[in-house]
Amino acid sequence: MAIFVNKDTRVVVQGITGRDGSFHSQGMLDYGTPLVAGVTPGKGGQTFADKVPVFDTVAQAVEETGANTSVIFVPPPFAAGAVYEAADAGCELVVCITEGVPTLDMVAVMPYLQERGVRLIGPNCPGLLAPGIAKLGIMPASIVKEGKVGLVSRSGTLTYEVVWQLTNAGLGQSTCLGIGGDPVIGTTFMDAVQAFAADPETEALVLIGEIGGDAEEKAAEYIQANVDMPVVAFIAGRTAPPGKRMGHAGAIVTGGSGTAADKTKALEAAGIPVAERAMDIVSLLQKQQG
Amino acid sequence: MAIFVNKDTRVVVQGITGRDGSFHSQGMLDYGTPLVAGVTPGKGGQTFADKVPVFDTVAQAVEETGANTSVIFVPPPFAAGAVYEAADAGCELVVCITEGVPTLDMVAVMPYLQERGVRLIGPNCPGLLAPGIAKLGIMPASIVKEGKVGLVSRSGTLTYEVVWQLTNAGLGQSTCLGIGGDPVIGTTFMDAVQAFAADPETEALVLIGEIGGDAEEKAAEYIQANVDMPVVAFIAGRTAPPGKRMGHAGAIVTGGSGTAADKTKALEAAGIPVAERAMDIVSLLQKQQG
Amino acid sequence: MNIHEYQGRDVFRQHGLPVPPGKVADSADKAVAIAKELGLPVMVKAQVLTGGRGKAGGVKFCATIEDVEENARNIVGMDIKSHTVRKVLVTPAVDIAEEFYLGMLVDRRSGRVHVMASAEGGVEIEQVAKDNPEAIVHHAIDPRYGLLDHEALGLGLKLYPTDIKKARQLGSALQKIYTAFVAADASLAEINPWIFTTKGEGLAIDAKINLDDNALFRHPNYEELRDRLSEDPSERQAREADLSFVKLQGNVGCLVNGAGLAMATMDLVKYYGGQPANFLDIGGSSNPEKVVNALRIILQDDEVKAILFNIFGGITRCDDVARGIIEATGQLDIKVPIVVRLTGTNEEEARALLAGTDLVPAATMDEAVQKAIELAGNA
Amino acid sequence: MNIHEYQGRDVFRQHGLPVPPGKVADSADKAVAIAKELGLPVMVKAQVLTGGRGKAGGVKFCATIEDVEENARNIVGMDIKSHTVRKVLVTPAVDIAEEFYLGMLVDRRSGRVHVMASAEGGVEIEQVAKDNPEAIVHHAIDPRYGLLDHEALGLGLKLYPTDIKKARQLGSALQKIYTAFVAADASLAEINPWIFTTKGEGLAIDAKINLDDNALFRHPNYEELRDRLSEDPSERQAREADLSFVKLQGNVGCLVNGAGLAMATMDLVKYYGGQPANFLDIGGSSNPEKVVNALRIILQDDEVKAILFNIFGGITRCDDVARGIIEATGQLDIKVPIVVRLTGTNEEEARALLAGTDLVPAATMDEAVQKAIELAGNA
Repeated sequence: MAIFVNKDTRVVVQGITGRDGSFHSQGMLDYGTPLVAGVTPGKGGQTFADKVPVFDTVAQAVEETGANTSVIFVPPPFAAGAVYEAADAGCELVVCITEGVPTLDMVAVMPYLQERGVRLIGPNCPGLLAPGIAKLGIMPASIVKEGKVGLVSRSGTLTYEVVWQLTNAGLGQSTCLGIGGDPVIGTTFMDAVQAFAADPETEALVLIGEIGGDAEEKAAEYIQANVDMPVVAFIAGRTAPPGKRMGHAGAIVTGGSGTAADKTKALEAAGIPVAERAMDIVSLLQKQQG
Repeated sequence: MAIFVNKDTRVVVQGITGRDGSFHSQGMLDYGTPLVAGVTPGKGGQTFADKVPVFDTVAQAVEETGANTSVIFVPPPFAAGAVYEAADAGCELVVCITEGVPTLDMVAVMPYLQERGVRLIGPNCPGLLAPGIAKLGIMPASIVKEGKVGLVSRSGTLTYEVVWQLTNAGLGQSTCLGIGGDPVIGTTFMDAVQAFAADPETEALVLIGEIGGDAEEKAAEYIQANVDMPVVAFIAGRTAPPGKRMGHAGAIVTGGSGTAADKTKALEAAGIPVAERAMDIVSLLQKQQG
Repeated sequence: MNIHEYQGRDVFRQHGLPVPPGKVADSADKAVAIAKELGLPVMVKAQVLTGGRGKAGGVKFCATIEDVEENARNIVGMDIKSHTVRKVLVTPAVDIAEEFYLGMLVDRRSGRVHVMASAEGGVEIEQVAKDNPEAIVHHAIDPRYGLLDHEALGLGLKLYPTDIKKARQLGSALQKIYTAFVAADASLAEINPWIFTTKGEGLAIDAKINLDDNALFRHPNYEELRDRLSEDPSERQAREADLSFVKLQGNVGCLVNGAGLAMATMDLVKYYGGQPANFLDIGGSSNPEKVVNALRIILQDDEVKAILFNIFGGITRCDDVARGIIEATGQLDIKVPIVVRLTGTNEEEARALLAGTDLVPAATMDEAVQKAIELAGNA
Repeated sequence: MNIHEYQGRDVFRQHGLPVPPGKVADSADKAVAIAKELGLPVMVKAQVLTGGRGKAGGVKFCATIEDVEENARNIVGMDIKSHTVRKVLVTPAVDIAEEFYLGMLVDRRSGRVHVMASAEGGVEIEQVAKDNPEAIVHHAIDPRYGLLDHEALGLGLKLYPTDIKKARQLGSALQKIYTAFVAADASLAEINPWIFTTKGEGLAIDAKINLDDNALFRHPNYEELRDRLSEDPSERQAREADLSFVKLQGNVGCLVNGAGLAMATMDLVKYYGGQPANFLDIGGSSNPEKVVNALRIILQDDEVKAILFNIFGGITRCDDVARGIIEATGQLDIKVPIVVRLTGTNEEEARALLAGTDLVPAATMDEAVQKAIELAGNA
């Protein structure tokens, strides 16, 4: 039905009283997400949207509400700290929306998560939207539709663009996942592909990559060897000049590696058609699905 | 037959070319210990005692000789570094003889060992002597005798004194283990008791404790609940004044806790007779064994 | 953010790496004064935020004061890969016996700081990676333990198996680079070459450090390391306005919300035969001020003949965004046509708003791009 | 090694903890001068390496200069639990609204630095542990991550659940204590009390730090923190001779190889009705110089009426040890009887060597102890 979330998901939002946190928490509630708690140190005892209790710490929130999933909206200097806190409190899934987190903060937190078997999505990501189940993050709920296509992306609005096209073409989604545009992220392309491959309700896959790194190449190898369902890809940044950071901290071609051409080549070599234009994804997918 | 060592044990000595390292390596060889390699950075390529190859790193030693157990004789400032190196190279058992290792160095190395499932004995210990199998450390081989008594101790020469009395009384040992007198050590009293309890060849147990901490109390609880064989104990330091470090960094009564009286009380409450004099251990053991 | 060699040397020196003395000069006269102070021979090295200085003639050995004067005069003002050299570093020439490459970067795969080092120093590591990949020693540093002594020595011995003293120096240098890397919140740190003199003394001869932009808030002092003069003026303005902007050579100015969509938009311009003038992510808000700043920066480029807004409304309502664009464009005297594509929540209302303006509406990204290229071509 | 409050305050201050100003004086005149500089009121606090200063009258509030003079005169030279006060700390008296206990020590069980903190400050933590153990907040710090922000805040909130600002101050103080703890290689660090003034300002009012003797080699500067005057002179000499020595009140001087055996020997002296004069571990070697130093230190004590060597030969051969003892005792003019027990390798040869001397041989530990007690009683 979805990856990473299910009917037992109970969400706590860290930074629920902040500008972005409160806005998107409302959006999550509106979508019917089981948002059971919020955290803002010093605001413990308050109530968000007349129904969600706010706590000083995630540990308290987990203890009182049984939250098992955190969505983080705290500012960059405190984002990694929030991830430690969520993991330590026993959250199994942590979605860090915050953009601009220092890379070495993420390097440091990674083994802490691995030791505890905690999955992180992000940072610098739109989060996850499993149509009909839960919205964890900032993806617009209006563009999704329940269905069988799994989508994983390093982008935000480009993802929405593609999801919107899928929805308009009648291709619903099992889960739309934005893994984030930073160099060091919790859940990688590969992790997402593996999870989709293991999800009986996902019957086709859309990968939206971009320049920088080799996550797409690795996923392509894995798909060729292990994934049977139709897969279509798109790579943003074919015209990006080398050595320049294209918005995302991770979107940069360095030393001639991480180019869109390399990625396209690797994907096509693995039998995965790569759309030249975002709008071609739908038709390629329809063709793949026969 | 023994705890922590067996016929597959292959030993590398770190600091083999140093004064203590070379002296005791010779002792280990003389006892027939499978000492297959030595390490001293910068002396790779040399040979110790005409037969043991010396390497620059433990990784090289492990690769070339299949060593799986390290005995460390390097000076205190480098001792923790040697433990990291041995663990990283794949040694499963590391015996650190070095005395005077900063406590926080050991605090730091402990999780590294736990992550890798490596057993550390020591630091600041005489090591282990499994009569007839191997000598890992500095215990005098002349005082031991093969047999069924397991012995674990926080001391050095006091251990020898007791082993010597056991041997003279015809009570051979399965393994004599000195766990060291520092506050933070790898293998604790409890670990040793559990290992002896699981060893089919060990039929009686001698515990030699001393003031400081509560390792003896914890072992006593465990023994009462889980160990069937005869057990006799001795606690050194009944006359030690509070707040003074008695030689060993860990031998100190603080805030009224860690006294010999407390330990004796806990052991006796668990049904373990405590010898008033070291020389009474043998007779108590003989009485226990019936 | 990239910093100059002389600034990187300071960072390394602060963390205990052996760095020869040296000072920067922005004129031949000053270079001569420094050379006299340091004593001959010296190297005069262009301080420029790009590689290939040596090949371009930006690094010179000077045996005499006349050499210093001549070389400094030639190098200051020199153009290296479109970067103008404004300063030279004057530093004692040392007697090089051996050269090594010592570097670290954040590795995406392992999520760790990754050591790359090679006994083939003085060459670009990318070249070594291509020609002789097994000459590169790799190690991913566990952030919980740092670069441990035995790991550092192990790397040192791989680089220099025959001399424990030099192996130790190399290992220790790597540990210090790591300390500097973490302390500075770097994304890349390189010493190329690390050298041994004929007497066996190890020295960091070059220094390259890139800083993590996301971590600059922790290092307010680094702001003064920024070389504003070497930045493209429009990129500097964009940075100061908190916009992600990259200048390109083209005639279609692009304003997009979101980096991925911005790249996809550029790609689509190219796909339809046009040339994007820039990458620009205006972020999630419909804040007119941000739009004004973005437009102002783009319009400084005379090549820009049409402007393309590609906005996916998403959470933000499209009519709000449309109002922001209308307000922003109203504040400026814009002579080029503007195509606006708005999709998502309240898309219809947005299009109705645009109908009363000069802005050219478009329903899809493809349509918008094609219209913008066409309008730019007609200009 | 234990250091004084004023030294501990410096360590804490270096790591960013808020510590009120203050200086030490070894006379009433100097105390008055400091009080005038700081401004009244002040506290005059005995600097002494033991607890219970307050109860003993070693900590005084001084509203006037006369108070300062009188209290300083009384406290300098005062005896507190056998420690002579040589210095007083003069520090501004602050307006205390609330007191907390903040401490850390190396915990044997967890093998970690363990936080103990309590809202019942100003009281000895051992007392709180007895009377109201649930008033103590515990936390074992993972050395790989340090005291993380959320852990620190969580502890702060347990100490002060109703005020986030004070909870943050307490958490931040714990993080700084931990930084100081690790940097100083401490075995214990305490602030008791940490206070909040009536204005809500947090301050470290007391400072207690014990340093890990094993780590002093890393901190050569700490040697000057050592209060030689407060040490027992024989313990100081032993330390300088690299011997583990503790002075006791008894008449049987004990020289033993190994700490455990040395404790067991003391215990056995007591068991047989005697009184050990000391704990002394001469270590593993038969080095005559070490034995000479040990004997010299023990013989400074006029109470010592007999000397007992208890040596388990082990690896070292007993005949070598016997030669060392004979040589060492020959270098000194010793008027008390010496009993020597040597067991282990070459024990027979050793006994033969001793036969030609005044040294009294013994075959077992029990026999040796009994003989020594008897000889001491006869003296």
